[in-house]
Amino acid sequence: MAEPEPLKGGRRGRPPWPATPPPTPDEVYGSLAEQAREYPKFLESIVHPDKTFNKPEALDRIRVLDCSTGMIIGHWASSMLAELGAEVIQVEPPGGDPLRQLTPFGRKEYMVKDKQRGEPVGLHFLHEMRNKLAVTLDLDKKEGREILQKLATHVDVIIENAPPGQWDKWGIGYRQLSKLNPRLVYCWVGQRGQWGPLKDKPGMRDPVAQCASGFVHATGDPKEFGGRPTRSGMWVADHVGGTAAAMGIVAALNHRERTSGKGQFIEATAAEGIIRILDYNWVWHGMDGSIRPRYGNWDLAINIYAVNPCKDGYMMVGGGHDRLWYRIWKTVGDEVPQAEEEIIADTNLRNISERLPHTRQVKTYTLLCEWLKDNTRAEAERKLVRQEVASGGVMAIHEVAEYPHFKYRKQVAEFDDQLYGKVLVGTSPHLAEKIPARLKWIGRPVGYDNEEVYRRLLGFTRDDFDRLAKQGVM
Amino acid sequence: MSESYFDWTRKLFDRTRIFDKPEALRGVRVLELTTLVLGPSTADFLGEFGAEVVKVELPPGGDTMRYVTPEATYWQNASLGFFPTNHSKYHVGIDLHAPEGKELFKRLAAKSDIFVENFRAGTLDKWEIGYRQLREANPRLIYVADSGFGQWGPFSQGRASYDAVAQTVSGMIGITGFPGRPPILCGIFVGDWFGGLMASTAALVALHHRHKTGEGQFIDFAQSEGLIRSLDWTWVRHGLTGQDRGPAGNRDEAIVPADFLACRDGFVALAAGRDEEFRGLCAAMGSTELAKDPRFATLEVRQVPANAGALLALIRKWAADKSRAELEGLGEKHGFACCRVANAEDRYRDEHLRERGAVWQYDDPLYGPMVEQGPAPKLSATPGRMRWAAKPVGWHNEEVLTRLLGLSPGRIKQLEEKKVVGRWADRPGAKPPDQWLKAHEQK
Amino acid sequence: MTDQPHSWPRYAKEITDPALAHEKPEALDDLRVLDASSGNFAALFASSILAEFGAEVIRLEPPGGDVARLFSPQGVKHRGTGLAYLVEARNKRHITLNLDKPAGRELFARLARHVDVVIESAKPGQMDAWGIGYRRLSAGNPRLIYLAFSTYGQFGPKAASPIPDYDITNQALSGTPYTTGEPAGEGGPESSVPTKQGNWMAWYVGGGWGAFAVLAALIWREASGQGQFIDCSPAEAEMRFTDYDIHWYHANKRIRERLGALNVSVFPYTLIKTKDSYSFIAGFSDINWTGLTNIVGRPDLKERYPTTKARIGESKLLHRELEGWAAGLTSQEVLDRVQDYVANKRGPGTVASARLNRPSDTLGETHWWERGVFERIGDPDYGELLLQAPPWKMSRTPPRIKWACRPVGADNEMVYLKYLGLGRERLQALKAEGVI
Amino acid sequence: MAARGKKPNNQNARPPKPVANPDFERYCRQTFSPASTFAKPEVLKGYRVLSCTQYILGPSCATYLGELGAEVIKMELPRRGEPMRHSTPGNEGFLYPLSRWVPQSGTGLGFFGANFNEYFISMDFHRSEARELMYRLAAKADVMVENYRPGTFDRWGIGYRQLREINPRLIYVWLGGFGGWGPGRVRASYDILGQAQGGAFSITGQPEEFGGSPSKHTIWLADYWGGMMGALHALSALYWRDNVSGEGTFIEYSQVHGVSRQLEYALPLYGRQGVIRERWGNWDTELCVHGIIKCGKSSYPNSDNPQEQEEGYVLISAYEDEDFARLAKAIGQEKWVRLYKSHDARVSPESQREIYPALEAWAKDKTKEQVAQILDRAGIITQPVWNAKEVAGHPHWRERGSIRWLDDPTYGDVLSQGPAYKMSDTPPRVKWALKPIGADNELIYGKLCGLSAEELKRLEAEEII
Amino acid sequence: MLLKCDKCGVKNYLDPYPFWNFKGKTKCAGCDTYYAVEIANGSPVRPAQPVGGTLKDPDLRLPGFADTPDFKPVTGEGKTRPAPRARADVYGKPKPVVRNSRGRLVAGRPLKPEELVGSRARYIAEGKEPR
Repeated sequence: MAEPEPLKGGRRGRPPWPATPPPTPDEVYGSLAEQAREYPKFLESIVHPDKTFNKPEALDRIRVLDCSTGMIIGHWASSMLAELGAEVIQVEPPGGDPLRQLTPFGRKEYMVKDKQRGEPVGLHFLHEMRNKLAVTLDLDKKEGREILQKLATHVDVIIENAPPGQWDKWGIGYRQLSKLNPRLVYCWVGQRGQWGPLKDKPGMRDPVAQCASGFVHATGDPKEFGGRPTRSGMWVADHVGGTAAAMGIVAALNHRERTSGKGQFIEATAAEGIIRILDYNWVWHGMDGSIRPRYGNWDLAINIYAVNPCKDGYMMVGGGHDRLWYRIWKTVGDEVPQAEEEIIADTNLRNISERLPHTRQVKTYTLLCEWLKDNTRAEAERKLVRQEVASGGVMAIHEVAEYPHFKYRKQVAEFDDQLYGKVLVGTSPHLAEKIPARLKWIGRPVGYDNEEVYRRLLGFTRDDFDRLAKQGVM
Repeated sequence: MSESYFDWTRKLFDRTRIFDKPEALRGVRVLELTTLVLGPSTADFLGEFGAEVVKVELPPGGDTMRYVTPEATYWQNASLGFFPTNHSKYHVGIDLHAPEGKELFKRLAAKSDIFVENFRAGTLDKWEIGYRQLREANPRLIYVADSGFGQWGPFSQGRASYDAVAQTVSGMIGITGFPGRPPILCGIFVGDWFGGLMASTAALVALHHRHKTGEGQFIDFAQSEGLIRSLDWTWVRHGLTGQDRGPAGNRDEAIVPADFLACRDGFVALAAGRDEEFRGLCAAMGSTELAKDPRFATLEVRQVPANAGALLALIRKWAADKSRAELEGLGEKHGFACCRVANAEDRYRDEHLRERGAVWQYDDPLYGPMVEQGPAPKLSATPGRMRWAAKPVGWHNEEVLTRLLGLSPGRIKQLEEKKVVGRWADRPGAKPPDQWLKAHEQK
Repeated sequence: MTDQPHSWPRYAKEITDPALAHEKPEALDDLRVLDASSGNFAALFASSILAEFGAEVIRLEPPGGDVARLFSPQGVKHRGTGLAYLVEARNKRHITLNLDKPAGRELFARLARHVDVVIESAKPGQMDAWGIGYRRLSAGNPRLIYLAFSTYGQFGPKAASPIPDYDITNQALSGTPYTTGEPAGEGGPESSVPTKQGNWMAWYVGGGWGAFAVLAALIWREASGQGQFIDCSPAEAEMRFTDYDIHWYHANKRIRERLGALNVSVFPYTLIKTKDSYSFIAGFSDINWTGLTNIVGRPDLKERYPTTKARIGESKLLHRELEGWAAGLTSQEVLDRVQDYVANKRGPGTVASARLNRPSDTLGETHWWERGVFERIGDPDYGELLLQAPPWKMSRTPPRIKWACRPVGADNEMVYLKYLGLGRERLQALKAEGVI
Repeated sequence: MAARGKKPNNQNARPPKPVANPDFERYCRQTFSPASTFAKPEVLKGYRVLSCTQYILGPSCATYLGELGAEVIKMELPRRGEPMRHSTPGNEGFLYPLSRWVPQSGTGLGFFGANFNEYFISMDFHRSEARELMYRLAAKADVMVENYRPGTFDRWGIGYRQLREINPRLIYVWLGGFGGWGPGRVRASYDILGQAQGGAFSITGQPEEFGGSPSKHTIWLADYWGGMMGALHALSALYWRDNVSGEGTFIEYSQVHGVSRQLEYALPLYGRQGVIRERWGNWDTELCVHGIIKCGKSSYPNSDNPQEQEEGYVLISAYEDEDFARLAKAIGQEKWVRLYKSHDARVSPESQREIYPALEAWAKDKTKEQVAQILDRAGIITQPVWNAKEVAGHPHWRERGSIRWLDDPTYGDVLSQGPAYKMSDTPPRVKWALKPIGADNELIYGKLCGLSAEELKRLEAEEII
Repeated sequence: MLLKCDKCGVKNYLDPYPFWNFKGKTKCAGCDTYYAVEIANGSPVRPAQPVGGTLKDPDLRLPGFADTPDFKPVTGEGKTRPAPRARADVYGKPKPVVRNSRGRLVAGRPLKPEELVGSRARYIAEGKEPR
């Protein structure tokens, strides 16, 4: 397998992506015996993304009105639904969602423009605008809210993130809209919740939730290594909470169709998403008052299972159970026999759970690094994979973008958009035989679909559009 | 796919296998309280595709249509006009003026999915069996109110309507027939029939919505509005150019050539709108120059009135000495449309229509062999069908009242004595054939 | 009466007013329809009905547009499109695709996997021969409902007849024109002939039946999960409406003939000449005949012709009597007298009357405008158009017009991208190849 | 900290008394009250999920469905069970069942959280007799979740190709590292490998210039969140099956693919500009001020817990012009308003390198609570970085049932997280935490496969179950 | 890096994150000998040299762990760096937890029947079913 080419021409300047073409099926399977080729070929025949558009969509009949603004959690939830086939109408205030203006370090040159209007939009927002229709509506105005009420009868799902109780006060909360449309699934999203003591604490963007859920405290190098609490580089709590919201929405739709015929009220928060998946934090604390410490790139509960430095970067090696443990040391022993001998001879490391205390992990990884320091990521991986050990280097973004496996699977792919031209994106991981997710378009400029949506759903005439534009409602 | 297409379709739609297949609307119950054609046909179309239709009539006379029959001739004591709109229904006679009758009726409505009525607007509301009341009894009910002018609006109150009223007010008569001649009525009750179709379509839409939400609804359908909808480009042209549309005889103003032609043994209709079809027609006429004539070369120039007139005159002349069959054959050969103007006999004897079930023959237990127009669209998996012919007033009283409402024979008898439930009057149109009556008197 | 708070008309208006339609949900918004018909207003009306109720109808035309866009009186065009098409393109998306090319057929098959209903009007067997008929499409999408229009249908001895489907031929076959028009001898040889309806009645009836059948199939699919093939002949569709023609021939071997403005079963149910125009008048049942003779002031007629049979036998004579009465009255006066009698219950019987309307007269009546029967649409592509609105008033899921028409191929980008994932470059290539 | 020492048990508390026309918060409390969860129906009641999973990715996917009421049957290899049972932080915490399994087997805390509400049976998939049992179970199941290496189950005759023949309505969810096809398909994967190769590592952690290294997300993010993605897709497939098609499907979820989907602007930026997104520590690349700073003082200097002795950290968010001006004023840096006139001026790397150290210098003599208090008063968004104890004890999370005491029938009184989202009518719920290996063999095999006690005994003796 | 003390034979583990690139002092946990070390990319730039020093030296970094040639751990205050700890008393061994932090029964270690007073589990453990 070809190694990713080191990037040429410095850090700027348009790289010709892909630097190397994706491998052909022949290169991937050509050297395999017929038998070994058969199962992956079968999988490819049923889930390959090239066949996606011959297949139906799971949520094809669902219409979603995403009224969340300024917060990725709502956009993420509706992205998930849009990828799975729902018709998502993204409602933005006139002038557009403030997230449209976000661009790394404020660099306007990183924004992209659509071909029709030349309106710049930040890549972060664009990445989560996929498959959505863009309409504008000013909910601060009474007329806007009246229009929203009318839209509510036409949709299956509404997502909003206004301050707690705001919509209720406006007369467009779940209590009121569910009277107009009892089938409505109404989902509120936010960082910390719309009820409870913290409900009125401001702060709508991650990492608020990362800090409030215990995630930041437990991430990063321990103080003993010279580290400090660390946030995720991504707005990860929004991603987790948004996925949870999407799950709740689809569950509510299932309930509606199968049982009740009625929608319901859902609340999903970024912090609670993280709290839910913070594995054993809470049970551990409940047992004896333990507070989970940071443990850097090592794992408190599994050894070997860590990322450590190596010759050209950082290398993940993992082997949770005995079989892999000994295979790893055998690999190490081929080049650094004393490290293997040291491990094999130490009776304290015979049993899985006895390898877990911190002192043993120090010993393990110090010895492992005696080997890693002379191996690059690729060399180490090649040697370990030969032993079926899960391992791999930490990849930088260009390596992710150029990794042959990802290119072959179209996990990273360039999408040729009608409006925005070619954009490199992370595609949806929802592959399936019959109802795969898909990317239909990358995004739309502000209010691009006003005409389409309002005319189709509410029968607006040109007079209506003129009037509402004049009033600044859209 | 070695099987030829027409072998495959013949098997797929095989008329002899229709009753082996399920019905699309099985399980849907339609309650109707209607007379004449508009309302009964609404329910009839649903019944054709499998719904169970319960027709409530006021005993002993029943539906007015029981007395509309050509030249006032009855056949086995039945009106021929009553058959086409009343297939496979259950006929129940209930006097709705009696409080107990209303009660029975409401109980039937509570068990129904669709209710059809065509009284004048507000009548049933006044009788307290209208939408406002039935909705209470059955929130899932789909209520279809057929009428001439709708349930509201200036003409809706107190104005009676028939099919021909709709033809008259909609403008349809105004665009039919020959300029300068007295207006004519359409030979069939087209406003009623088309209205029945539109109303039953809306009922199906509402049924689909109910499947999703569980909610019934109210449908206000006015037959004249149905005809207005069908007048193709009449209105849009008026809106754009202010031109009024008048009668244009038999020629089509938008498709040229398209006209009725008198030929040796009757009339045919001929059309060749697309240019390749027109070239086919020219070939059939043996005139290649015609196809090249700049006045006729494209549809757009043929549409110019002067060109159209000249062209149709040539075609009429050409067709006059040919037979209908000859012209139909030329159409098939050269790829333009040509069909005879058919009368009842033509259709009755047509093999093609028989095989398709468009002319439908069956054996009714009461009236013997029947031949009628069959279901219009042919569905491969759930074909429509005629199961039995219309029956005398109150024919299914016991069956319906017992099966649906659980009334005992004694209770039915009691109601009959109170004249709440009733059967046919002793007059043609309402009563069973004499033969049947005789057989049952002997018993 | 209309405005009393609890009056029926007021209530009925409140729940069904089409002015509020856009605030209510659509019944068929979960339905997707591919209308691939060509030059056929039966198919177009069928998909219009579905579109009015909220289905997403994708209208497929050959590159350059469908011939239906050319069917227009005297060749009049409005922004490049014929008038008739402007009426039946409502709420539809418009894409182009060349089915003459294999690549086009391939795309068609792929599109058909994403829709619930396919509508076509090709000559029977044509789509099948192209590999995009029901046989092939249903294999990939067993839930597909496939509706095909053609004059002689998809099976039967004449089904293979390669004639195109037209309204006029469908009308002729249905039997309606044979019974419509002046009897031979009453007018000149030009006009006393079988007469067709001025509008495309057979196409409209055929389209209505097609939509009805699709909905029935949809309801069946909800139960079974299976789609089906629907064969709809507009000729047979209108034939279903020909009253008792067949029954009469079956019972008495009588062929129903033309009677002008009279009816063969009842009298009076007729048009009469008035001072200014014509009026329709009906009062044919015995009790209504009593009412009519009261209005006309001729109780003697009731005495002389007490039964339907007697009235039909002398219908020409009675027709003249009625015209004699009406000769001094305008049509409006006829109507007023009838309404005065009926509404104020001045005697037994219900009589119906109506003034004969030219289309412009119909447009002049406020009743239709109040009920939203006509709509002036501000269409984004075609400007202001006067259109007939959907004819139904419904309390929960009313139909509606969202837009009138779209130019040829206007939705190519959106539809192909959304359903087939074809990006800009691929579309351009297909366009260059003449596929779309 | 208001919550210290007070630990209400909300799962058993009574729901708030409904009042007419409640204000919005009261309405929400009534609607979402964790105490009334069990009085409401479950969405997936009547659905059956088979879970042949290990580690976290697969098990969590199944458990999310279990939270919604599906009957999840988890199958493990007899005796040892799945590896996560042996995984626990520092080898310190194990759960031993208060039941007849005393005292043989303990379960590591790592197993907790990914196996709620499940039924545990054991089965040795390799054996042909087990295959027959699997077929019988699959015939009655709606969803199968599996995360063995691609093709393993196929080889054993219990993969999608075999099970779809038995049950065409089955939704078969395979989750794993790199997917079952493509050049990298043979690679096994774990959570942190997913994070490393998907790109999440390289953009998380302190930047090189501050001596930091790429960092992992402390949770098994790619696993727990990946499971959520799998469950979302499975739910959508159920929706499609039950309302549209009647057909099952095969779902493939690659956790590396999932992580690369999360990279925000990183990929488009690389594709357009060739710019490689890198780590930016506790600050934000797109907003400023919007970062976490160190406060000089610990909030609990007298605690004996080293986690509490550490200095505090706090998030300060003031990226809007007005907020930024107030912040500048609050910390006595009024000149900032002049220096950084626009957001663009603030968010540049150079400005960030000046602003945040200045903030930290200002906070040097304060605890995180003091910083938060001062800035809250100035109307600036703050959020102290809370440790597990602060979060677990906070009344907000307790009242909302996000963290609650769970009276587990097998393991006693344990503190547990609640479901990730709240639903008014059909709330997801945690019924029990976990059970020992094979705890439900009798129940499930008896109910679904009709095995008699004797057959069970025999199969157990032969170590098939 | 593994630093084996020439004087006492104790193996000092200079774990990768703190020591990957490091120039300063460390100290043998066995005999308290101070070493000057310089490590670049995990490899010693030059062999470790014994030097003088005190615990207060600013450039002193203690090893993460140390053990004797026969694998006895050598740790403790001033010997090795403390572990990241979840609570004050951490041993790396299963903890005997019977009551949780709010005093209710939870099973953190194998329980003896007498510890299950009044519980359903106790009856089960004794082979009796409670009535």
